[in-house]
Amino acid sequence: MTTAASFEIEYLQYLKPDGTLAGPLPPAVADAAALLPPAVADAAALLPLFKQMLFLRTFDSKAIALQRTGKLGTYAACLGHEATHVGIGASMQPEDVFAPSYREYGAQFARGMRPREVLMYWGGDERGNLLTGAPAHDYPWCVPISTQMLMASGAALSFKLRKQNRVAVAVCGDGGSSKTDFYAAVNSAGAYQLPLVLCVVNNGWAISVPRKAQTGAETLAQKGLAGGLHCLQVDGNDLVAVLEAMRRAHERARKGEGGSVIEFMTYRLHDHTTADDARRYRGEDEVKQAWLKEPFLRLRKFLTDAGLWDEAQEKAWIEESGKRVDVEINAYLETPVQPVEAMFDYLYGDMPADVLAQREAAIALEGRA
Amino acid sequence: MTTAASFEIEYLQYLKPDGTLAGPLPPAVADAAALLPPAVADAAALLPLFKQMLFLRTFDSKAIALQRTGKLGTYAACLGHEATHVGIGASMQPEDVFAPSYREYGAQFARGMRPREVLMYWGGDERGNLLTGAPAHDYPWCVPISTQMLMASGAALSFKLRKQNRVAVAVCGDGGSSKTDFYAAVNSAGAYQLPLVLCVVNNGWAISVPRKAQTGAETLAQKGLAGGLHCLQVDGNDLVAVLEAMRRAHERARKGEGGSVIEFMTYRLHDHTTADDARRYRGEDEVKQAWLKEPFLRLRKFLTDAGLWDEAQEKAWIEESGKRVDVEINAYLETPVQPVEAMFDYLYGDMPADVLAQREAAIALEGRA
Amino acid sequence: MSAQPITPAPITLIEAITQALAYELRSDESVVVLGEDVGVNGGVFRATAGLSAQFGTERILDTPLDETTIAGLTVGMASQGMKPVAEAQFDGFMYPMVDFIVCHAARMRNRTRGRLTCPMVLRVPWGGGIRAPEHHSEANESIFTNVPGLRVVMPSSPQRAYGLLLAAIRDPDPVIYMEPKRIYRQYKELVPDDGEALPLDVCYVLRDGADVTLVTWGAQVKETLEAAEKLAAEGISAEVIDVATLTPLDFPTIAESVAKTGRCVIVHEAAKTAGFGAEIAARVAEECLFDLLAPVERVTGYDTHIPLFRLEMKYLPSVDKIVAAAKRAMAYS
Amino acid sequence: MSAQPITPAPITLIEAITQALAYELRSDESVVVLGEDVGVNGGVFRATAGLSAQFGTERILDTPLDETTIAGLTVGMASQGMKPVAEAQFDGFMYPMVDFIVCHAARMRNRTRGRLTCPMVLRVPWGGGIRAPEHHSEANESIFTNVPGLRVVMPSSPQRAYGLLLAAIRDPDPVIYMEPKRIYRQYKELVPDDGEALPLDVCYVLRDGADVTLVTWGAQVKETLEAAEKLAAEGISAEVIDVATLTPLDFPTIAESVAKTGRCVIVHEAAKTAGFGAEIAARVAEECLFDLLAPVERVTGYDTHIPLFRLEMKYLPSVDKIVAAAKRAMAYS
Ligand SMILES: Cc1ncc(C[n+]2csc(CCOP(=O)(O)OP(=O)(O)O)c2C)c(N)n1
Ligand SMILES: Cc1ncc(C[n+]2csc(CCOP(=O)(O)OP(=O)(O)O)c2C)c(N)n1
Ligand SMILES: [Mg+2]
Ligand SMILES: [Mg+2]
Repeated sequence: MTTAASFEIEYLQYLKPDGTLAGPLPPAVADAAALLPPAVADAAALLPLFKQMLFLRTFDSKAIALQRTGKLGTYAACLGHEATHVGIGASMQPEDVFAPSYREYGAQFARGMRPREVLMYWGGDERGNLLTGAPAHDYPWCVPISTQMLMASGAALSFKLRKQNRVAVAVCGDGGSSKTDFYAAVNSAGAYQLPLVLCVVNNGWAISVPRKAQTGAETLAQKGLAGGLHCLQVDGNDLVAVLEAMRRAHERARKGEGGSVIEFMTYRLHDHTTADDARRYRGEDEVKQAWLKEPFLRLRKFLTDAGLWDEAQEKAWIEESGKRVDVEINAYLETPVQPVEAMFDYLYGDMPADVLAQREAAIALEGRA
Repeated sequence: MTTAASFEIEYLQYLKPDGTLAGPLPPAVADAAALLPPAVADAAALLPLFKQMLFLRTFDSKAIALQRTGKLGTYAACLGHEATHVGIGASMQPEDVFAPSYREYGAQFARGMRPREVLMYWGGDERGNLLTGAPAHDYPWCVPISTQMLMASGAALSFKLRKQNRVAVAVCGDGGSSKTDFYAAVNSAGAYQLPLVLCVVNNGWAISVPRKAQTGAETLAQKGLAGGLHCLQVDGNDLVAVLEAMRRAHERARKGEGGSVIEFMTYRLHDHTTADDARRYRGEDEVKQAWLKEPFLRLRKFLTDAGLWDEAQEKAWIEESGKRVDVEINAYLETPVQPVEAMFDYLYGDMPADVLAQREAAIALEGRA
Repeated sequence: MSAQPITPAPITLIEAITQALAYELRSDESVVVLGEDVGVNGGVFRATAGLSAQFGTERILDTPLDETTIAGLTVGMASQGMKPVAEAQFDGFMYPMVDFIVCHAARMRNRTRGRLTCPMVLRVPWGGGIRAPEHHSEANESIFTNVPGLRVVMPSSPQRAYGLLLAAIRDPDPVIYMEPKRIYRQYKELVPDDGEALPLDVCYVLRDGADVTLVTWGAQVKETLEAAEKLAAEGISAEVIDVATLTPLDFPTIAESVAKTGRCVIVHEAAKTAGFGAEIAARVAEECLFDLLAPVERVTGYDTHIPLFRLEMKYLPSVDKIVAAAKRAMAYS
Repeated sequence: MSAQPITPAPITLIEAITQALAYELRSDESVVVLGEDVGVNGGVFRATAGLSAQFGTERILDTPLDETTIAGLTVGMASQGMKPVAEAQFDGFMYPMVDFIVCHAARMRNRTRGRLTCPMVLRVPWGGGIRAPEHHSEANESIFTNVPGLRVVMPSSPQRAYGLLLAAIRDPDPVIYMEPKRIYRQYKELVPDDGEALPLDVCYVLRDGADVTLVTWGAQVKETLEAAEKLAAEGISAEVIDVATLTPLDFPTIAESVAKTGRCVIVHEAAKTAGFGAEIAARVAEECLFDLLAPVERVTGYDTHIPLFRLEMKYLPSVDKIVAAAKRAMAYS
């Protein structure tokens, strides 16, 4: 038999669910620092990211509560995805471009986005997409699944053509990796050798459809092979592995070695959104098992063992997070509705006569703001 | 390093360009029959297919001549693809469904299609899609690239759901393997484990765009990995390898082992279509080299060596082919244009009132047939 | 296959859809349902609730998350003798289906001179007004209304939802069946599960009137009927027509009404310019010109994208806007 | 970058397009051209002939064979500050682009309250009548005319092709630029390469007349002008309007003409029902009712798919059909 091609896909994990280090040395005798990958300078570097993860938990639960009391529209929780989201965001430079789907608040906050804008968006106000604190070139939320992946490929192409040393990072889910736009992103990134990182957050479910119903592929990472991209599978609940995977992908991208597909193995601990009821389609057992592997516990254990974190710190930070989120919630709730003309004002750079006439009619009808 | 997955893609070749057998024994001492794969009962079984290939050459050149004299519209030649097309067609059972793109006359003839219908289609007459001689469930030509791949996946899904022991076979080009519909076919075939054979005829060019500009993947076969399909690369100029590759894929499909992606390596020896001028974008040298590997010569050599073919037979068959093609050409040329109402009559099963009214108006204007 | 008992209690529009799906799944084994989350989850709106348990995963198929895939598989199955009923999860996710619908579904019969056909239904929750996220509130029927070979159908009551969906599934050609999600659960109606289809390709006159013809479809039927009530209170008699099948259009029913009233107000949710209301107004201008006492009026969404939900109700036609338009028309005589 | 000499010889419509592309590639380095076969091959119609040699493969990009890809890359680049001019190889291959155009190109500015924009052009050879294979002859402009945030532009002469394409590339928003391929090489005109854009969003009155207004766009401008000649010979004075920018529509120019003539004949190649002619007829019915002496007429493709080429000319509007419609309108007074 002659072989036309062969491939191997690596799996990355540093922190095991119990908070000990996976690695060639038995964890007890290992020098933690020695086992940490190049992406992590030292254990202390993980601390601010850990705090972001914790902040996210607070934000998430308060947003859900807000929705339940009718003060927010449908909301997509990020519970369980914190290590992946925060790690992706932390790996990026401001000049890079981020293309999210709809639940990567962890990455968006790392980019500087203000939590109130998350609430505005889910609260039915376009101004949530202004991203006042984040890089102005970042993409808005993207509802049509995985179109952001291909859009990011276009952004990466623009970087390459203009010889800018920038990387485009896009995120979709396991379901999103079935979408033709995802494949188009893989294909174009390979064809043009683009500085693109395609992050597939495999949380086991696309609303009610389990990962195994999406594709016959053993891994989602291997979809990158279809375009000759670098492929990697990662424990997405392991912040260290996430950071290292992203570091490698960024390095490749910046060196002109092309794009990557990274599959982050994690789990959606909440319903798909507040409009969903996951009990209809998945068992409690599965969710219980997943809670044992969630990203927060292991990192807390690791940092505590390293003497970098303790209960008092945690209590204080949770309190502080709660206050910060409340400020954001209030800012959101106090933002007045846009005037009716806002629906016309950003449609065109040059407003056509008909649109202008309709704008005037709408103002006449609804009253001037 | 932990490995998440690994893959190997096989390359199939039996007949080398010089007409000798590739294989573990030196061709001189090899027993040809022993080296032939299960798909080929004996060398004599190749003879009718060889004759079909030769017939195709005649048809092709006469169709081009017809176009040059204004008696046919744009025509897409199949020159150089004969082994792949004939082999694909020969591998199928009547109850299977074939989904072509636009130049697989070799496969269509094997399915029973009449050459006059090829001419009707390129001659601007929908009746070329009646496929009077071929299985009535086969698909018509498909111009929107690779949509036939996904449609065939739907056909295969219908076979599976109805527990019919049938296979769907679809063909696209190297360019077509970039199309999102192709990836959707791969994805769905894997997700549902469908009896589907996706044939990628890699002839080096998609009009003016070379294979290497389509994708960063080393092989087109490996695109199947994205959906967990079986992947194979084949010398598409080697009829024996084509037959064997198809046999394996059919077997898998019928056994319920799912779909395959087969990449057939061949070369487009003619312009893309009669509307194209390949000299604009590819060098003569490349074409010359390709002529050395074309599918006809090696098979003729093999059959001649096996005592199954000689010059006299060839002369007679070419003459016979020419006559048969001329009969078809005349039948095409003598077919009267459809009456104007034909543009309405097949639009709906139940003709809506407005369409009926327009039909009557058109007849009134253009005269009744 | 045993006959279902007549539904005893009134049901909502979406329940009527489930009922029609179940009826047709029982009576025609070539019918399959496919889409994202239509299986065990029963659809994000519960339109397919219970069907997976009743008919199994080989009749009710969850698909991979790709609308191109759904459209392509649907056309592939339909052209091989099945009757797939596909779902697009929301209006805003139909666009990747356009290629297959326009290039294959709408043309298979014509292309093959009748050899292959494409009897399929694409169901899609349609339109705004439910405080949903972006892309979940679009009135995009006009994408399909200039495409020959299709039917574009929109029910506006539980009974019509049931009868028209049965007709759509039984129709030998592709039907885009748009479900006004805003009125999915707005009210209940007795809908006997008798398998009786309602005719496609006809407009339904929902209220007789003498002064002005109000033409609409989908969710706006509700506001239009309310507007007619209000107008009646002011002594203006409005005829209300539910177009129901947009294409092929039953214009004679509209023409007859306009001939009687002399005034035509068209109400729809989509943006005004080149919305389907334009076709109706055009037909009026062509065929009813000398019946018209007043200029045609269109009460529509504005020529911009429907805003996120804080502003969306200001985008949509309302009872007041319809009443005002009818009164403008009444000013002529 | 040296200034080009004024083109001395008359050029065809397609040469005018090449000239406009070259001009803008020279004067704005954020402009890139992308599509299938646009590179060394110069496009299947030669619209990009010579550009690859002149501007290199980083400005003139051959893409993988996927229209979704082309649309997605285009939106991605445009939203990051470039000005991509994409090509769909034929009208019939645009459908996979609809999703990106509708969901992203048309909305990027609105969605982000002006933070990100999408200045892009999608060029596409449009329409029938060149004896081409299936899917190469479609008049599908109405797919985009109900989509706010877009401009749909169609030139009908070499000069307008040049001026409108420059305007389209410079426009801060997405433009669908449809090129009537049937008249790509029909006649030549002097088109100075002076970089002067023509205004978008306006209709062009090509011929003054008093009796009947003929409104059209794209390839049918030719037949319509010929019909006007024929009508003149019979003493009927026809005004001819080339809509040029379909959306946003410059209706006042049409209204002014109809006010003068009292008769309106709309000519287009697309199927009649819900073709863009409907919008023009609707506006006439709304705004010019009391100016009308005769019912509006639409001379259009039939409500079926354009046939393969043996029959296609019987599908398309013709001089005779236009003349007949104008005369029907003249029968009223
Ligand atoms: C094109 C499109 N189709 C359908 C939907 C509806 N929808 C929203 S989220 C979702 C599931 C996404 O699953 P996955 O990609 O795994 O991401 P996750 O929600 O798990 O993060 C679906 C079907 C959509 N937003 N866009
Ligand atoms: C969707 C679509 N886009 C573009 C075209 C125009 N087109 C026709 S054939 C072709 C190239 C196809 O190349 P390939 O898939 O390699 O097949 P080959 O012609 O080499 O057999 C293109 C771009 C088309 N038919 N359909
Ligand atoms: Mg998921
Ligand atoms: Mg090819």
